[in-house]
Amino acid sequence: MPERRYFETVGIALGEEMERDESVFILGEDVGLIGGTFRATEGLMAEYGSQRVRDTPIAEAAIVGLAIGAAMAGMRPVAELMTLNFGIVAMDQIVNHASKARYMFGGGVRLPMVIRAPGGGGTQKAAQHSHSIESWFMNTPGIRVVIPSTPYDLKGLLKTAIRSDDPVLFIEHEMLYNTRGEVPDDDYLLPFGVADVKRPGRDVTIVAWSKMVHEALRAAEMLGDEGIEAEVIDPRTLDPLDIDTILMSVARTRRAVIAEEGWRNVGVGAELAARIQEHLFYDLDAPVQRVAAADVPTPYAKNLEKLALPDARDIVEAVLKITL
Amino acid sequence: MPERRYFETVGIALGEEMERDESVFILGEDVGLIGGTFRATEGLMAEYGSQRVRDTPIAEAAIVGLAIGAAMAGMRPVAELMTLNFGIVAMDQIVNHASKARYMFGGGVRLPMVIRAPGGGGTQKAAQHSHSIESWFMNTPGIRVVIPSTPYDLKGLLKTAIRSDDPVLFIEHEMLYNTRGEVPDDDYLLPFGVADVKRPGRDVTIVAWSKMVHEALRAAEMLGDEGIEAEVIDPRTLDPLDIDTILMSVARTRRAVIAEEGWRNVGVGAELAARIQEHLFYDLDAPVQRVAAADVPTPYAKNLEKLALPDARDIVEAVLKITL
Amino acid sequence: MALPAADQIKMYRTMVLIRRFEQGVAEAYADGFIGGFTHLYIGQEAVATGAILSLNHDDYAVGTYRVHGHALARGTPARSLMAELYGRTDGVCKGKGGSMHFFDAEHYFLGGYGIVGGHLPIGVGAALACQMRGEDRVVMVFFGDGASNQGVFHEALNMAKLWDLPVVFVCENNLYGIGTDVRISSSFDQIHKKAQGYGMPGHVVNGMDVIAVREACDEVVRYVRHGSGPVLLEARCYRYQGHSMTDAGKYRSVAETELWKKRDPIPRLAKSMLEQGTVDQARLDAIDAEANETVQDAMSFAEQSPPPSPEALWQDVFVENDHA
Amino acid sequence: MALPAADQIKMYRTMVLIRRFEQGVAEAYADGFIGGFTHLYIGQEAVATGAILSLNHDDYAVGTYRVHGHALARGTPARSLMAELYGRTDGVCKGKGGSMHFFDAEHYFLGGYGIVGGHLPIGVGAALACQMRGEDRVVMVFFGDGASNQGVFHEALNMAKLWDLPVVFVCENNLYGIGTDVRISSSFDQIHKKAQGYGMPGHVVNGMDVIAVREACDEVVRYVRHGSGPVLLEARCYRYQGHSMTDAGKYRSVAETELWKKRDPIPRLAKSMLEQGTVDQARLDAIDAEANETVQDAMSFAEQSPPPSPEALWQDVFVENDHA
Ligand SMILES: Cc1ncc(C[n+]2csc(CCOP(=O)(O)OP(=O)(O)O)c2C)c(N)n1
Ligand SMILES: Cc1ncc(C[n+]2csc(CCOP(=O)(O)OP(=O)(O)O)c2C)c(N)n1
Ligand SMILES: [Mg+2]
Ligand SMILES: [Mg+2]
Repeated sequence: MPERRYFETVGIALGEEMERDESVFILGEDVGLIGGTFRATEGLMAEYGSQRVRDTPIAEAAIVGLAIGAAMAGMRPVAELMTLNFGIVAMDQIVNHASKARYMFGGGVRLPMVIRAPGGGGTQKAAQHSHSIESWFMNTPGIRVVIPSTPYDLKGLLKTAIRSDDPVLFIEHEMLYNTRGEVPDDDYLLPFGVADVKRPGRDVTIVAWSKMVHEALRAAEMLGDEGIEAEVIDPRTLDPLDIDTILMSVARTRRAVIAEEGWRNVGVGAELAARIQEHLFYDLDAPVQRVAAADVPTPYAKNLEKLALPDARDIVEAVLKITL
Repeated sequence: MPERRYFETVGIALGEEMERDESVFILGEDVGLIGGTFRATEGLMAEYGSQRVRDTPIAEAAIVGLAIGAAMAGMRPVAELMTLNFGIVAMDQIVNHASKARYMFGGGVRLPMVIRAPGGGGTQKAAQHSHSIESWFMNTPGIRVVIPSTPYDLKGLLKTAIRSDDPVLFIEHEMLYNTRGEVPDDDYLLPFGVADVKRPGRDVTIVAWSKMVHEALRAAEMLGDEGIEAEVIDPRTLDPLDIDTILMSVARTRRAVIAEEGWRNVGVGAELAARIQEHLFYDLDAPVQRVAAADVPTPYAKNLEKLALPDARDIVEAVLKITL
Repeated sequence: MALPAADQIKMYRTMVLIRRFEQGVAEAYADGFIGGFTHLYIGQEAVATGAILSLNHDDYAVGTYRVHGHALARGTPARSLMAELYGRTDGVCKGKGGSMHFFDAEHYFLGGYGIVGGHLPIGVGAALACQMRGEDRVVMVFFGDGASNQGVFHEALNMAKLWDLPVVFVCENNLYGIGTDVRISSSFDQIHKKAQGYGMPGHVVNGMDVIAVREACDEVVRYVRHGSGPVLLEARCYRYQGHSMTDAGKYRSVAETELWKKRDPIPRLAKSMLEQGTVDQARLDAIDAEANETVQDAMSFAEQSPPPSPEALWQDVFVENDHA
Repeated sequence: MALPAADQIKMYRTMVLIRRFEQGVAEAYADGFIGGFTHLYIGQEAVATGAILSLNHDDYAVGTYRVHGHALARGTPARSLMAELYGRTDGVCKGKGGSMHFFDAEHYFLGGYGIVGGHLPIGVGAALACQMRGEDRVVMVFFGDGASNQGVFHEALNMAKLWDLPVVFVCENNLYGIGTDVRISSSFDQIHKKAQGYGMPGHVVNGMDVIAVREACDEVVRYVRHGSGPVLLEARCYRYQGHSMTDAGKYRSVAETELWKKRDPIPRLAKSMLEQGTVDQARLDAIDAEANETVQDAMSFAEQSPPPSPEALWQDVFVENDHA
């Protein structure tokens, strides 16, 4: 199987779907001529032309709004937000329009659209450019939230997203773009709502997604050295959420740590902790632990940013707290 | 003590603070000439003029942005979002500007500003007009989240908010505007981060805010009839959150129900449940229960809306689930 | 060349139907059959009628929350609309949308939306779909004077012109956004001239004269359909009632309202048709009686239509519905 | 009347300092001292210099993420700025903001912001504060050609003109927003003419000629300070480097870049001052040497400044800091 970088895989999945289906098209800032700030759409404009790979003005609300309208009229737009941070400018279109249209119109419309957005921190981009706000979208009914951690997952999930008849927010991680992984050349799809056990283990369950999966795997390595076998589960999609796989694992390990890059306060980890204690109250040997960002705007200084964002060592610490 | 309606109390608090401090001013859609859609600013323009009670165009991002700039330059703006739903249009200004400015500027600036916004559902305003999204703002570090349930709390908290040197999101509830309560004519302030025990009880702790406090109190009445004494705690401010009062209560009652009008999935209730199990893992007799809105866009039809939004009976049910 | 008699009569019939429908709505609202926000279109009938009747049956139209008239002009049966207002299963959105969220794919009506300005890019997106597929469809987007101050207005116009998309932007300038006079919300109240900032043609028309609106739209639609790019058309008009059913509209002088009522588009067209001998009074009376009957029928139909079943609560969130 | 010699020399000194500073930044970035997004101002020096030197010391200025030049022109010491870029305690924002978020209350510099267009209403808000207090201060807000397509641009201009606030909007039209040519992002690329849609005066100036910028701004600032309302000034200019340190700028032809480099504002002013006998070459060399020294000194100062202490992570979130 060929090795691919995460960013390349975006382009491969987009290209395959554009080839398959004429109604798929891309719009966003700098997606065309320069092939995307993170090179994710490189080469696509040359291949599919400037109609189907469309450079837009800097106007995120309209970018998402146009995607909604085009989807209503039967196209399959893939809108790129240059980063998720700028999705906040388009929040009304995402939450109040894309996510609600089908329901409020009594099922009278489909919105086969994808919003791709790189998120996350870790490269000193400071307060306005380091968001991990998947929790807001998971809170919002009506939009799928997909957040792959590997090139393999990315390809299969992005293709599923594009073929889905529902709006999908597809969150990539800026720090994963240069990571590599094996990616089949086949036309494979990965279903939404199916978690992936990235590492089996019996002593504790670590739930993590996006870049935190890699931190969790590093943590699991370190813990392995101390004789603690951690299971690492990557839900891959937060809406729909495969809670069953998580609960089955925790029912076995009796201990859970949720690791996310977003803020702790009302993060996705809160939801998982709440659900785990709801379902497995009598099976847990210890309180569910959360590893998350410090509840402060992300600082620029390298040392402070490192303190603000969670990493493998924080996960190890959290695990040790409930396994020792 | 005079009885006041919740909406009147807003105007009273605003008027007192405008009288005290020349730098306090109001801006928002229809706040002036027509005195606010919910009559909250009635009479203020007549009293303080159109400079200090300023009708704006329909442009929520700019309304909040102007408040930020005015606050930076030393004024104390109170921006009204006609409803919290429209705050979603201004999300970038609230989250990425108001909440982050002080931190990213290294403490070099103060933002003494208040954003007032009525939220909530219950009057068939359907999907785009029924939000309870306090969870997003609680997730965001750097902004205070205040959400009073009674006229008394409202007055004391709004005055504190206006005098605070930090940005405050002040969420009112549309269905509370016509409720009444005793409100002293004095110039009293209520501190942020101090929960109020709205009803003492020994068998179960119900945490609720805004309109849900009243549902919780109704539930407590019904439960009382069955011999269950529920304690109802109103945190009043979600940031800062008085977790101690909640934990102390739950440590006593050993059972907790969180009741919120927002969606369940990654709602504020998730955070509270997660924290309670973190701190009181060995003291709980049952899993923390959450009562919340169904995870669907709010429907218009009266019967469906009633099903979607939580009420006293849902709280009673949740309590019975863990007390029987 | 004068408009054919049949067209004039059709326009008359449409305007009268809208007027009677809205009167029926007011009644049903007072009787408690209709809830939520309900915005009447009385006074502005000439705009939706003249504009929409200039469209082909498969052109798209998109509206705001003040949308009853547009849906009727588009051809959605009064029964489906009234049932929607009553929150019933037979409503055009199965009772989930209510007054603000009519949507009717069958009649190429892409919805009513409650967020001021939020639908503008959606209309542009539908036009993008049409252009990309090489169809010669046009999209007509309605919005108010107030909406022209929202940021998305600017973004939508820019993108529409940038790509010369087939959009007709129809600004219904009824002089007020709720209680705010356009002169105190817009620094420049010649809204059609704002088109210049985008290199787009802008025109103004008397929105109380259905023939004028129709003739202007026939021309504009031809231009847009021809691929010459979008056009902004401002129709100066007036709503007779308050902003919504709960607004008495006291911010307007009686004299002003009376003045505009003298310009009522319905008697105006009646008079001109009578003068030209296009119809006689009996014919007009018959049209009126027929409209009344249609509305009465719609109201009894709506009343008899069942409310949505409880299961409907969880339906239509997604196409692939997997709510657990 | 020609600008006094002292003013010309001051402008020359400022431009040279900015140029040398940015060269130092590029070096330090390559050496790993600076991280995150770093946008250089080389090529555009005449705009910030000519514009800001036309302000009084206590007028406000607001900038974007490309903000080093503006802060230097405003008078913030190179040391504080360089230390900020290095993420150190002595930085103007204590190392928390980095390249995009300079803020210096002492020099009435209300910040650099990373969200394209997001700062525009903030500047307008500061102007509102000035007007309300009856001060005769003006606010100068800088933004790019790309930002003029964002919705808040429209909202900010409308409100500024509506209330005739003392704002000078300076659009630095450097022809590109990252890789997107202004002609493919704006349907109408005469940005200054967009002012007409708001009833506001708009002018264009050669942004490569500091004297022209200064003279235009002197006049505009006088007009605005006089209470005549806001003005939009478009300065046509060019950035020599890529968009940020990680962008090679390959979307522009070498010929184009070379053409613009021939218009370099620094030799242009040097030549004119030499011709007029305002300075001799030795004086210019001394200014250059001095600038070099200032930058070298700033770099060693920054390198020696300590990184923020770990406690700083939790500081400056709020004025009343109560993080538990
Ligand atoms: C983003 C947003 N802000 C505020 C509102 C509340 N609101 C509803 S209608 C309205 C006035 C709109 O005026 P206009 O665009 O002129 O339309 P009209 O009602 O006159 O038809 C306002 C402020 C809203 N629905 N959405
Ligand atoms: C809302 C938002 N969208 C996108 C970006 C990413 N971005 C940063 S700078 C930039 C280009 C801005 O161009 P322009 O306004 O012309 O300023 P210039 O960089 O040329 O100075 C973009 C798209 C952003 N920071 N914020
Ligand atoms: Mg209007
Ligand atoms: Mg530019």
